[in-house]
Amino acid sequence: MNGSRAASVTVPWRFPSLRIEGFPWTPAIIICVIAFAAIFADVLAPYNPEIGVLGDRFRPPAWQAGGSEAHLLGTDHVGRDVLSRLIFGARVSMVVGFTAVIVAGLIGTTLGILSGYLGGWVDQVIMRVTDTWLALPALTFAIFLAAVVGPSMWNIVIILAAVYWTRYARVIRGEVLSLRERDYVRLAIVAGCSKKTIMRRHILPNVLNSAIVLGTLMLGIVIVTEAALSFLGVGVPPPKPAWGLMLADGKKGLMAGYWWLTVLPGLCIMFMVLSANLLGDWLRVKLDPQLRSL
Amino acid sequence: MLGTRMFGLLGSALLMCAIAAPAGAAPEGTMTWGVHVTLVSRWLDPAEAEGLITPFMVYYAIHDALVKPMPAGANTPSLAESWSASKDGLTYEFVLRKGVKFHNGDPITAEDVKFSFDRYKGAAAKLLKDRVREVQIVDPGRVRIHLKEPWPDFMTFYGTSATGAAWIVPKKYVEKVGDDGFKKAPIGAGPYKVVSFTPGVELVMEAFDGYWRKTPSVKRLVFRSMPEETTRAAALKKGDVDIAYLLTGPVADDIRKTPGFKLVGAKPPGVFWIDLPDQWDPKSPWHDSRVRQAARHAIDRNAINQAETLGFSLPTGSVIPRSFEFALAFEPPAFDPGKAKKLLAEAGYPNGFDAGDFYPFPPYDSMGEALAGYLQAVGIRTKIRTMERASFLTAWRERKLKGLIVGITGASGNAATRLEAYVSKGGIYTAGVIPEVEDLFQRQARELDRAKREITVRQIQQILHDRAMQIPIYELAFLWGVGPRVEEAGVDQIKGFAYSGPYEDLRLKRQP
Amino acid sequence: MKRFIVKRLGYAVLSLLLLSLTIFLLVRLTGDPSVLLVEPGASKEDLAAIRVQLGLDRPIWVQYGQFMSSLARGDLGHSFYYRTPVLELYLSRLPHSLMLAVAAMAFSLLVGIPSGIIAAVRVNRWWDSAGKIFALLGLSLPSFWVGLVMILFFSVYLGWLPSSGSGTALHVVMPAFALGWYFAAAHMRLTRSAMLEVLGSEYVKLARLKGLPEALVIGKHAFKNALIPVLTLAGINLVIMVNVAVVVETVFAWPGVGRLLFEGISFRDFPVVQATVLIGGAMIVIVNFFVDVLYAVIDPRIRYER
Amino acid sequence: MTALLEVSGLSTQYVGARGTRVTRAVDDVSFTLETGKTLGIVGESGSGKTTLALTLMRLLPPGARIASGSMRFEGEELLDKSDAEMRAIRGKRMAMILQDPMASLNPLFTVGDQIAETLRAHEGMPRRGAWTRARELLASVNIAAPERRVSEYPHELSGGMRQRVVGAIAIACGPRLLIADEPTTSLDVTIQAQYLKLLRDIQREHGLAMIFITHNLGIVARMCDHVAVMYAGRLVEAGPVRTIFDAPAHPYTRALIESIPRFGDTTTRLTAIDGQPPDPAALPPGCAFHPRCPLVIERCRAEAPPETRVAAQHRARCWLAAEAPVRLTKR
Repeated sequence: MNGSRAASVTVPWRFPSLRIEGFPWTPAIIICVIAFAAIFADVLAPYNPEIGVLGDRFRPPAWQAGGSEAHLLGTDHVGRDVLSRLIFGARVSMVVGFTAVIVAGLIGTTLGILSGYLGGWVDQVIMRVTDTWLALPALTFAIFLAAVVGPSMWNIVIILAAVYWTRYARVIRGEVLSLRERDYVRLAIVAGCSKKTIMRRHILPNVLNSAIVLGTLMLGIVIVTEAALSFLGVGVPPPKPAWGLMLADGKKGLMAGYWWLTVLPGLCIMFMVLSANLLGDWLRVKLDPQLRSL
Repeated sequence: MLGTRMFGLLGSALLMCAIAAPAGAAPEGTMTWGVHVTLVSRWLDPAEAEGLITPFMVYYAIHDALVKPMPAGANTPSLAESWSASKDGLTYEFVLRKGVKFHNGDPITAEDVKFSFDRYKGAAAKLLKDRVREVQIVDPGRVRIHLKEPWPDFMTFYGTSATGAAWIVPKKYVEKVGDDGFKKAPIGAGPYKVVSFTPGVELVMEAFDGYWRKTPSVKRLVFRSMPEETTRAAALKKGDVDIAYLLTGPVADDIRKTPGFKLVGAKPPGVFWIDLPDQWDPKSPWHDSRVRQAARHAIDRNAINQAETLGFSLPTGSVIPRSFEFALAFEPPAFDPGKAKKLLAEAGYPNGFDAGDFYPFPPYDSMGEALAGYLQAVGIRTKIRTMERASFLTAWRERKLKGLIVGITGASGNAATRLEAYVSKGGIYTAGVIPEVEDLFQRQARELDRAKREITVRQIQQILHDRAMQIPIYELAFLWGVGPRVEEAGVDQIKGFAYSGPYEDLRLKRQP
Repeated sequence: MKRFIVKRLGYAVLSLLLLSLTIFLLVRLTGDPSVLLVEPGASKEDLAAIRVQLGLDRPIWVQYGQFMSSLARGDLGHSFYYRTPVLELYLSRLPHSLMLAVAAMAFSLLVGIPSGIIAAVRVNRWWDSAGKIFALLGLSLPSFWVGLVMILFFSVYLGWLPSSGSGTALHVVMPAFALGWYFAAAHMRLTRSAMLEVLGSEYVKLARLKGLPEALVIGKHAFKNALIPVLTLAGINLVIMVNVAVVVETVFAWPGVGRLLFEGISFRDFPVVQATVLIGGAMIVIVNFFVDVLYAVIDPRIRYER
Repeated sequence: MTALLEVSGLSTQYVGARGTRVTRAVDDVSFTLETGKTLGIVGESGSGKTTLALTLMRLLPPGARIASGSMRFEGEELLDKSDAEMRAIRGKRMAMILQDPMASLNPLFTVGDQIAETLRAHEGMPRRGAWTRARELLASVNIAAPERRVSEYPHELSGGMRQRVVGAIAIACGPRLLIADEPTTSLDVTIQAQYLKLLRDIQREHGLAMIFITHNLGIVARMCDHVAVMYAGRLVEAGPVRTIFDAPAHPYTRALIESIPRFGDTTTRLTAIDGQPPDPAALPPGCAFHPRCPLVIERCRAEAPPETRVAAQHRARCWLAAEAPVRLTKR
């Protein structure tokens, strides 16, 4: 913000001081543990997650009758080690989750800013597309892509991004509409900044907060949707270990009492989603000046 | 007089004594099924029978055929009192049973038979229409079907569940309400008449006390469509349904272990096998029969049978179901990974090879994973590629799939009709043809004499087995759970029929 | 007000047209339905015959023209798989879908809004964190898992509720819970943040300064203002619910539209897919329209400005 | 006769960060207010004016607590009152007007409804009675065509009209004390004058005491009988308006008065107070004003001055004030 240009009227973007007071430690630790497992899966996992011994299937966790030390958390319906699949599953869920959220974020935020700031026919076109998009459920997309291209992990990322960018667009557009009225944006216009600069330097930084916050909240939704897609058979293709898929496969064992096949992946998903949401809530208060005062 | 083979009369004689049995008390009670498929309106009209066994679940209840597979045998006369084939194999005559009526009271006449044949547009309709010269109404109680040329398999198509052409619908009623109207409120000649039908959801039927064979003992039948296996099993245990179709693995195991419940396995004519299209490419390892032999020995069929269908399925060495006419049964290859590795080494692959993609048959992914696991253990490394059902069937048919493909088909017929699709030149799934096999196949197609034909068809199967053209796994058992209220669930009464039947013989336990 | 309605309807028609074109093309990408409608042994000629019968042999834009003209006449065509008119199929399923969506929405609002208010007002520690955890749990547990566990527990083990299917009011309890719980968290969070914002406002401070009882301050002044953003979200979520319900419909064998769409796609039943998605799109427009009208009823400023 | 309101040694503190940070927003404030009289409270923003007002109404935000002192209103000790008793007083016997008229009224309810609900809450008036009373109240705050306005929504009224409605709400139940927290700051000047005149008329007509919180000394001069100057939470000077304006005993008060431009006087240089008001959480030792005080002496830095009596009703909290009040040169 050098002096030669019009006096800087925008709120300079600097990462606000994340004071430790009130920092949600537990969720942050959980997310780090999951990230750690995802990164070092190859080292951590005792077995190859995709190979199983059929004879050794449905073995309960070690602490239960019939469990064995070899498979701490038991084995699944094809005899694969559940612990290894959970560790590798962290990698898949993290990759699918984060990539989808980031891609959706990028598309959604850009379109949100464009439609919110430029208004006029641009706004109408983008809004009409968002409405139409809302009518095409995630599921329809999933099966289309699974049918046309064949199921793969990256399909799921494309699908989740394609469906959830509309949420970003809608939220960001709302924010931009109110930002546009603010004095400092009007001043920037008077100062002769071009539309592009205004959007990049003034609108984007202020909208980034809610994009990040929304991102953390979307992470949960994306993971749970992936599980639903796997349940319907169009999610991440077996034998790749993904939590959602493990949960879907595990449902067969519910009746027969093989509780760990669904409860364990379910817990992982729950911890990840809860942590993402709690971090999101905390971030929202920290980053959003207006709410900070409360 | 045309030489009549006495088969028809013998069959009907047997049935006569069944009728003589004292008519049961008035029908009562309701039997409910948790059905694994979506109940479609198409299955209310036999004219649209697709080439699968599924629609016959409904046809056996609300319709009846001149000749249909029954406990007594594959071509049991029903609406026809008797049938006979001429010596030259060109004419088939059906004598209608006297006094048999549709649900709306209209009598069943030869006109209805001709009308039903002409309006049939389901599976193999073109085949039938090409080969049948004329359906002649001799008199209201007698019909003759004339063929253009001898066709030994005519009764295999007309008189079994391969097609719905022999299932009779009321001509006057159908012409009055039209096809859509008929599907909304069908009238048939079966043991039950339709009370209500919500497409894709529920079909409710009630006993038709005027049914010629006997008055059904259960008053109401309800088919309820339940796509999720665990829900079907839960509904069974809760008592919301009496029979739950298609249970697998742990869910089936749980039902078997629950007191008061039974797990039964119907044997529809379907064999799981691994198709190896690459064997026709000289450069592919599969071209060497020793590699194929190795793969056959690498798989533990009993373990998978136990895991998936609790041992109800029947491990086999042949792609043709044993129950089929002209079938040649082969024992399943022994599970011997050592021998498999030795064979692979002999073929020049001591530490195995990358066999490319492995396509499980949707939705049986877990079985696919197990198979790939066994092959991996002996060194045949594959990459599992699951596909969405519809695109899998399309890609398989258009031969776009390379590597290993798990296949199954439940179409009824006999060994010859089944082989036609896989090994003969025109076959949909044929990826390559052995000249010798093709020659044998053409010869049997024209052979009238059953015994000679059987020898030829068996020769084909022997060649396929010796050269290990496919890797058969097992004849799939179709498991269903049966609740405590059911006394007679009608499992495997009709050979090769996957569902409860015949419906008129089903019985509920007397409420104490 | 009239101009507002005309403008909205114009946009609605536009987006539905866009939707019809998108779905028409997308569904044809999934492959050829005729393969699924003939038995495995069928020959090339059988396939061709089916394609003609279904009218798939004509060029794309002719088919689209035919589709739109019959749509104008209200004829949604015949289902390839069911072989019955699509409209009939859809209408037999719609009431169940709406009943499920409304019940699920009611449940999610009943859980979401009070726990949101209490979280904002912090009446007491225990209830506030319980409500929050309960709602957040709903966000992190896939609905099919919740559904299956509930069936096994409430229906099979306890025997209180029917395990599946539709019919009596009891049938809708578990599916509504499984579907609604997921949305409760979103409603809880939004209510909480909306309430926090409103409670910080001057008019709430003045209401308290006027000596009004706390219940009146929260219940009347704060709540009604916080309701506006929650209403918007509920409107959007209601529509999403109808689409997302397919998982719950599968688990509970609930005869809804979601299942019809899923099977339509799996069987490449073009008319069913097209009709379901289009009517779904129309419903979104209608729901958005009602939400706007409800806006105007609640917030006089909006009524005045339009 | 006893004063309407007697406040002595009142202290209010904000407790932040789990008790580690205590902010003394109001520190040892004492004053009295007679019926019918008007007390002006002056000070820069952040000096604790509003906190004092909210303390009187006992409507402090979460995290604030009244540490010590007493507030006797009409002979009753407010600090001993239960929440329910306090609620019965608020709006009935003590009323308050806020600063921003745009935000003080709930946008979703009619003006009449917001007046009537106060009557119904305190007087138990039936709906119809409250509605007619609301119309009369609107007339009493000279709003034209009250019968139409009563059923209109806040956004349909101008800023000035809305502040009058807030005034009507305040006097609805005939309170004895009206606290106005910078009621005219957001109004433009012409409307401001009208509103102040309205407040005076209401005060005279209902004989109610008024506490007028503002940072505008011009208003204090015109409206108030007594004035209290607050700095960093402490009452640095209090006394009759005339005395304070003529001879301010505390340097801060003197600087405030000298920074007002006088009409027509173009020569005198305006004195500005340099520096920033102190952070209430980290007050400087001794007299909080010493870093900015032109007459600072050693003692000011070391020790906080007590309240010394300069004249009959004139008190100041400054070491120098104890010696001799400095006469302002007459201007």
